[in-house]
Amino acid sequence: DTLRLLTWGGYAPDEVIEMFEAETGHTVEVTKSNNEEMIAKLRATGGGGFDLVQPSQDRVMGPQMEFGIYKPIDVSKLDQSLFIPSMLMATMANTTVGDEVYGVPHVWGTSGLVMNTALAGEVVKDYTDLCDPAVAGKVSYRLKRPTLIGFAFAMGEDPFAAYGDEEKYKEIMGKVEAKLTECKANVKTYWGGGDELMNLVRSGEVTASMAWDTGGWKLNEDNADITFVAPASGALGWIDTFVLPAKGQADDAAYAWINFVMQPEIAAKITAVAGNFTASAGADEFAEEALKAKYQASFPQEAIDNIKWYPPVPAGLEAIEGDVLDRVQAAN
Amino acid sequence: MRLHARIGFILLLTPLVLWLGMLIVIPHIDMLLISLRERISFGVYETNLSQYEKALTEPLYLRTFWRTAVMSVLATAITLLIAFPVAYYIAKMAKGRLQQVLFMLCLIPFYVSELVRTFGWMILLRETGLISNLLQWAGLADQPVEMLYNDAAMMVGLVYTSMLFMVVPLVTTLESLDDSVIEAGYDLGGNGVSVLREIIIPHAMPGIVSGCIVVFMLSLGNYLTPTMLGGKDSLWFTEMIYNQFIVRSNWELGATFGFMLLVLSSVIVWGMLRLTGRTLQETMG
Amino acid sequence: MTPDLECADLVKQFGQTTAVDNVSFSVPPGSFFSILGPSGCGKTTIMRMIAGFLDPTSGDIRIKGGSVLDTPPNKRPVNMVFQHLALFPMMTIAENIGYGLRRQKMPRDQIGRKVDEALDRIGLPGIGGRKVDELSGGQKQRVAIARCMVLEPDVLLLDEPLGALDLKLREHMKVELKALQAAFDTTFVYITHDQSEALVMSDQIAVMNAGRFEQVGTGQDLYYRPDTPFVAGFIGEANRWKGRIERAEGSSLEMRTETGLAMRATATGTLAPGDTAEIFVRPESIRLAATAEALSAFDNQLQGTVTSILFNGAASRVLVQDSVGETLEVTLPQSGEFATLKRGDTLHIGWGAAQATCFAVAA
Amino acid sequence: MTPDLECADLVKQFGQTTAVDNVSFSVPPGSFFSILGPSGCGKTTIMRMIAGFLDPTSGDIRIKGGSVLDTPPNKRPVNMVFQHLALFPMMTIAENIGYGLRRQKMPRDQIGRKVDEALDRIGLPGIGGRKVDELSGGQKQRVAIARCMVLEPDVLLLDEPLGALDLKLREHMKVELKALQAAFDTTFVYITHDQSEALVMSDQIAVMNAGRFEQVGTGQDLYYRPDTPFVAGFIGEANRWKGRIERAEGSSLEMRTETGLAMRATATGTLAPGDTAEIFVRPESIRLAATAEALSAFDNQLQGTVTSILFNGAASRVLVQDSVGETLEVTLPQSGEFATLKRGDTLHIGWGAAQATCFAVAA
Amino acid sequence: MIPTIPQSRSFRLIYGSYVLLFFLYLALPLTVVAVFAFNDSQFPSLPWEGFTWNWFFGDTRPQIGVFHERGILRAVGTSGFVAACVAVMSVAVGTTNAFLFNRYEFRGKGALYVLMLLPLVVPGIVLGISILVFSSTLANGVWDLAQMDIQALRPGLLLVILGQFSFITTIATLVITARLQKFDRTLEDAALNLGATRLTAVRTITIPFLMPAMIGAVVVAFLMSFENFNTTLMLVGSDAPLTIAMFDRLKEGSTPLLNAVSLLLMLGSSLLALVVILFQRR
Ligand SMILES: Nc1ncnc2c1ncn2[C@@H]1O[C@H](COP(=O)(O)OP(=O)(O)OP(=O)(O)O)[C@@H](O)[C@H]1O
Ligand SMILES: Nc1ncnc2c1ncn2[C@@H]1O[C@H](COP(=O)(O)OP(=O)(O)OP(=O)(O)O)[C@@H](O)[C@H]1O
Ligand SMILES: NCCCCNCCCN
Ligand SMILES: [Mg+2]
Ligand SMILES: [Mg+2]
Repeated sequence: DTLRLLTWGGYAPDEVIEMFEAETGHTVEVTKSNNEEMIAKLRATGGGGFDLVQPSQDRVMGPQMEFGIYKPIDVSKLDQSLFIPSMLMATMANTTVGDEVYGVPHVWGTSGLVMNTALAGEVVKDYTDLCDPAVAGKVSYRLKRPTLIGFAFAMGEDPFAAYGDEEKYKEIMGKVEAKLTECKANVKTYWGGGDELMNLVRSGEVTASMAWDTGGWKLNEDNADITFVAPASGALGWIDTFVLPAKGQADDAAYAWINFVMQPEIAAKITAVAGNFTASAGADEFAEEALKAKYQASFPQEAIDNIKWYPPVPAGLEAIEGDVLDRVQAAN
Repeated sequence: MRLHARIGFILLLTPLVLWLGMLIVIPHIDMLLISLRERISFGVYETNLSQYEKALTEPLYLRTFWRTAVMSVLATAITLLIAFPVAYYIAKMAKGRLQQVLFMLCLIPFYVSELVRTFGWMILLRETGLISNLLQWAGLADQPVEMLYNDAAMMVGLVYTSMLFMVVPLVTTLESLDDSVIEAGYDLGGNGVSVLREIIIPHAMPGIVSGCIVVFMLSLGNYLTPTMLGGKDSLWFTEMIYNQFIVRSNWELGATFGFMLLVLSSVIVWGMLRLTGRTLQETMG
Repeated sequence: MTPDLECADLVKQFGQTTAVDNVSFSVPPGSFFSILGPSGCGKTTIMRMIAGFLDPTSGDIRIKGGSVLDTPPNKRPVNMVFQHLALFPMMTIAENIGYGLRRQKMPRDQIGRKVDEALDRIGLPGIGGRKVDELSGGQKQRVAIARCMVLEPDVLLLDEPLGALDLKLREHMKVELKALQAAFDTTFVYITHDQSEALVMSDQIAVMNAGRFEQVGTGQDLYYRPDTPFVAGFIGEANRWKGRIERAEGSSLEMRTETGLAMRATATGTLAPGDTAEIFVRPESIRLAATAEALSAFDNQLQGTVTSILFNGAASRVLVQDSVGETLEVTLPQSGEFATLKRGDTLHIGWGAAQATCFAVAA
Repeated sequence: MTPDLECADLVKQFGQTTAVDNVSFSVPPGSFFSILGPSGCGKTTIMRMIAGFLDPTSGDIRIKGGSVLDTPPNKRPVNMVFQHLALFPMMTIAENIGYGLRRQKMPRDQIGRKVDEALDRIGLPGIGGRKVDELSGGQKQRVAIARCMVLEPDVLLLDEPLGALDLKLREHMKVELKALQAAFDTTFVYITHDQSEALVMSDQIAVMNAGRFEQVGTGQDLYYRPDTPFVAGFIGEANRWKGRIERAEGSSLEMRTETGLAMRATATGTLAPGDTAEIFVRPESIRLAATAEALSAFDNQLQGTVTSILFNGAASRVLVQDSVGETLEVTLPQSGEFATLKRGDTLHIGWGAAQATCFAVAA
Repeated sequence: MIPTIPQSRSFRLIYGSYVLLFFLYLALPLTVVAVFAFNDSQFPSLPWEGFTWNWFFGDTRPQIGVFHERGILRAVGTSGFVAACVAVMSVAVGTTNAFLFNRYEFRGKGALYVLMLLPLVVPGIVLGISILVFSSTLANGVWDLAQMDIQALRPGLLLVILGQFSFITTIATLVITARLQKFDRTLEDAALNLGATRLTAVRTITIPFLMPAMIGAVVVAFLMSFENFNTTLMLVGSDAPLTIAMFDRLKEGSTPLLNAVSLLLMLGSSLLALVVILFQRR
């Protein structure tokens, strides 16, 4: 079979694909994307066109309730022993609609700040510091919901607590909007993909940015000054999952892929390329020491405790966020 | 004989009707219907004008809409100004081989995808790019200069991308202007300015109109150039359509935007045609 | 009286080719001067030099006595009617005619008056508001002339202006053009490759060939007294024989044709026995007769068979094959005397030595 | 002998307009039949009906005696040479000529032989491999004819085939076409609006006007004995006067022109005193003389002033204005007698009643 | 202002330089793209790190060349397939359209002709979304009625092909109609007169006459499809054509790999363009 995989950059390295193809005889076609586009594509196709997708765990429940684009996952077909149990349980709980489970965890990581510590380290300690005049024109972030959430925390709010209260949430977002609008002058450009940001930082065009932890660690290899920093208000924790699209046509291959990549050695390879740790139990052993070291450097214990994990997004919030993002983009 | 003609007619009409009906007319009607819909809750919809209300009251949408229109007009005007002397040179000054070669050179960028052209401008304009380095090397700047991510960069890209569609119709119409008509203009006492104003430009009008229409359409409907070269403020209307469809999954609003864009382009094209008293058929066909 | 236009030793070279080769002529005021020659002989080149669109390689162009070599085309007191007229299609007829006046910054009402006057003059009053393509070919023609004439140029140049018209209209416009020239009383310099246009209209005709003027004279001069074989062959039709001179007494001579016939003719230039030469005889100079006696007065006599009768009303011809197999074209007299002639009939033909012009041929 | 082509009461209407109005004629085998008429008179419409591209509104078309009305165009034993020849530009000359044979599924080698034969026949052997645009106008002409002739049609239709050629070539091809017809020995039906083409080539000419045939006859018939004023005016040139008959004796009559002159002429059809009529006199029928006495033999005599001399070699004319202000065109005799004539000279002119044809005019 | 009208030297000089500058402007971005395809660096920008073929032939990280990049190669294949389908379909329909408009008079012809032109003045993205919207309406309708899922109506290659076809057909129609208008109908009459049936006449005379335009239209359609972005963006499914694949990569940052692909694209299209020119010559 052909497995059409809709995923994030780095989650399906060529090397792993080749090994998988050699072992199972399936072929793999990879399309790289992000949460919004994954959902949009599945919505447009009514859950077709792909056989396995990897949205973040907070983006499974809402779209499924609204558009019905996923199909339940048969956990019994998976080798559950390959997963870190706590992460598997948490993810399954967060992606349950009705009685059915829709997602299992794959890669996890955090969003925080990537910066050139030599150039911006003194100034930028939290998201809101990106608006400091000292780094004007050297700053970047995404115009996406993590930025809104991150800024909200940095401004002392708790957006996750307000998930159930639309009015409250709107109010928080209003404040974030004002901040981001004011901050706009500082921004060089809003980045879209992980590699784009890495290029901007590596070339020195950007010295500080809101970003995924991976990017910072990878850049650190070339330039010791650049690294990932957990912001003072706490990094945002995310888990990207495996989900079956409603009209996927190669479920067997999909299950085979999940079982294959969750093997510790394989998971370690993915970690090496993507830069993030996986939910594979025991992959730690195979992970590079250097990466572990970087992780520890970025996350002292209190930082780990301070990670804010995304709860599932209730339907409707994204519309509020979308309007905010639009207005920020339009503001002058 | 008559029967044959009838059968032939139907055989030839069918593909045309299928094509225009299934891919142009009905989809647009469907899009209009979607835009007239409001989502009440999961799977429940109501027909009303709320999407248009939203599109017309939200300052962001309206502003982007006008901004896109005005910038497209500007891009069209700049393209015309740059292209006209060149087209004139190719059509009337260059002769023989040179003329052919110059004309071919104008076509080359068109044969390469817009993405590549835009990519080229990114390499040139970015802070670590060629021009920035050149300026530093020449001593005109003492630190890297960012030329990407602003309206000017976007304009450069738009103009570049559209250039061919202005040059070709201009060259074609100008070539059809008989040299002897220009000579007659001089022979009867005219000078460069009056010949240009009274003879060359009126003659080139059809080319100017069709060039402007095409360039305007291309600018208005462009997605790549504004997203890649434009800055954080350079939101383009097509981006909003994309966002509504792909990022927000809000097809109703997206369809509304699509329809607004369609109306805008139709109105401006119609206006240009009216202004010059030409039909679409004469201009495009 | 200084001539309106004078060209002196005009030469124009394009790279290696010499398009105009040392041409000199002068055109007296108010006359109709034609340049007649085959396609590519350099006519347009001369005209464009006069108008200022080409710089001569050498030589001078004087208008009313003054050289205009340094005057740009839009300042020269000559105007040109282009081959395809070059009316401005984006303007009305009135705007076309007024164009030159607007360039002179003449007040609008005065322009209006002048344009109306010109339209009257060309017999098209009231068409000022029309578009160019609403006129017929002949009307356009007249508008193109009016457009120049309102500027009252010293010389009007016309480059094959009838070339684009159809046959009937061309016949008509020949007469009309001549009348317009008389009406405007301006010097016309007219280019054509159609001999009948030149013959009918001109006071003086220059016959041009390969960049040079072969002969300048009136139509009669050229037709009856051609200076060169080129002129004799180019203007009117002619039966020709090549051969070698056998006897020569002054201008009267005898030639033996390549086919062996002896012919008497009149020399143009000097010819001596032994020279190679060519004789030209016009179809209408040859007389037909049923018997040889009727032609005894003619210097040249032949017998032949009718191979074809080309009936064409007043311009009917007979093709007669002589004893050595050559075919001669002979005009059929209108007298009706030969109305019963038919293919295969035997016939006598004859012509005088005076009607047979003989030129030396470069061996 | 059954005629090759016969049209009986042919009518063709396009909506309200009747393009062809009850035309009947028959063409004997091997003859050259021309239809001559002004533009738009319906010539092409007749031809397209014969070829099968148009269905007649009524009437019959018979070829070799059999009606072809129900035969589709690709099955009719007639072929057509189109006005612009319609050679296939994407094919070589040989492919063009072989096209019809290929449609008949003739074996390839036989086609090759036939094509070569046809090329020989038109005097262009060995050009089979060339492209159409590598031929001159006259050569194309001949190829177009050969393309039809290899199919050995009963009738060859030619729709103004010389229209696109330039003057000199047209003159030449007139003679050539006639020769080709003789060589192929096929019936030609030839359309033209150029009288000289029709006169020179045809055995029979039908003069057509506004959908009807005015007269059918030989060239001489039409030129010297026109049946209708249209024919008299359309073929050859003529001076015309309108007026009222004053006396009539048999066919000899006297008319008073509108300008008051008395003229003697010969009637065509019956004319009685009081009838309105029109007289036609050809320019070459009028004699010039210095004195009135020299013309005493002529029935009609006038005195006039020369207003213009249109010198044109053998076809020179004088415009003479008579005492009542009308301008007559008179052929200038080639005798040289009037070589010194100039504008303003007074002159006597005269012509016989036999040369003046008179027709009734629908009042 | 034409060569035969005398102009001052300085005017000619300034005009000439302007035209030269213009062509530099045209050439600049493409040249830059081409040159940096050979930069031995992770970035297509200065400094110049030396010459390398790696971005074409390299097979080891991080310099994997075009010819070893599965994703890019697959995208090229997809683009080629889409372009070939679009070219064939649009030229076929363009030809029938040309005959229809050229040969028949019927009520509503003018309106239909204008409608036929319309795709040229509809922004590509709008074409894309309208087709997307309509096809999912259809698919959903079928699902609601028969619980049958027609994947062909969901974003994917078929929709991409139809979307591009919807406006490229207009261009093909215009190109072929222009040529057909120059066709002298008497050539067909002549063929008929020489014994051909109507269909044979069209096959042996008209179609060969149209051939240069049809081939030109195939190439233009192919190129336009190959480089189409706006319409495709809205209709693409899991098989991304090259422009989309490149755009996705460019969003992640530019590497000389993209330059290498671009250079190959330039070479490819120039080659095709050359073919067209040679054909039109004949
Ligand atoms: N711009 C030019 N460059 C090179 N050669 C030229 C140019 N213009 C004319 N010639 C050559 O000069 C010669 C004379 O050309 P010209 O146009 O004067 O001929 P013409 O007598 O007007 O012919 P026609 O009757 O065909 O108009 C021709 O051989 C032509 O090829
Ligand atoms: N298909 C048609 N529909 C309507 N009217 C037509 C059609 N074809 C010809 N006519 C009309 O019939 C008349 C005769 O046309 P036809 O083409 O036979 O003239 P013609 O004698 O060949 O003219 P020409 O010498 O200009 O070719 C004209 O008035 C023309 O307008
Ligand atoms: N390099 C791949 C990073 C993937 C990040 N997924 C983030 C989800 C955040 N909501
Ligand atoms: Mg000329
Ligand atoms: Mg006709």
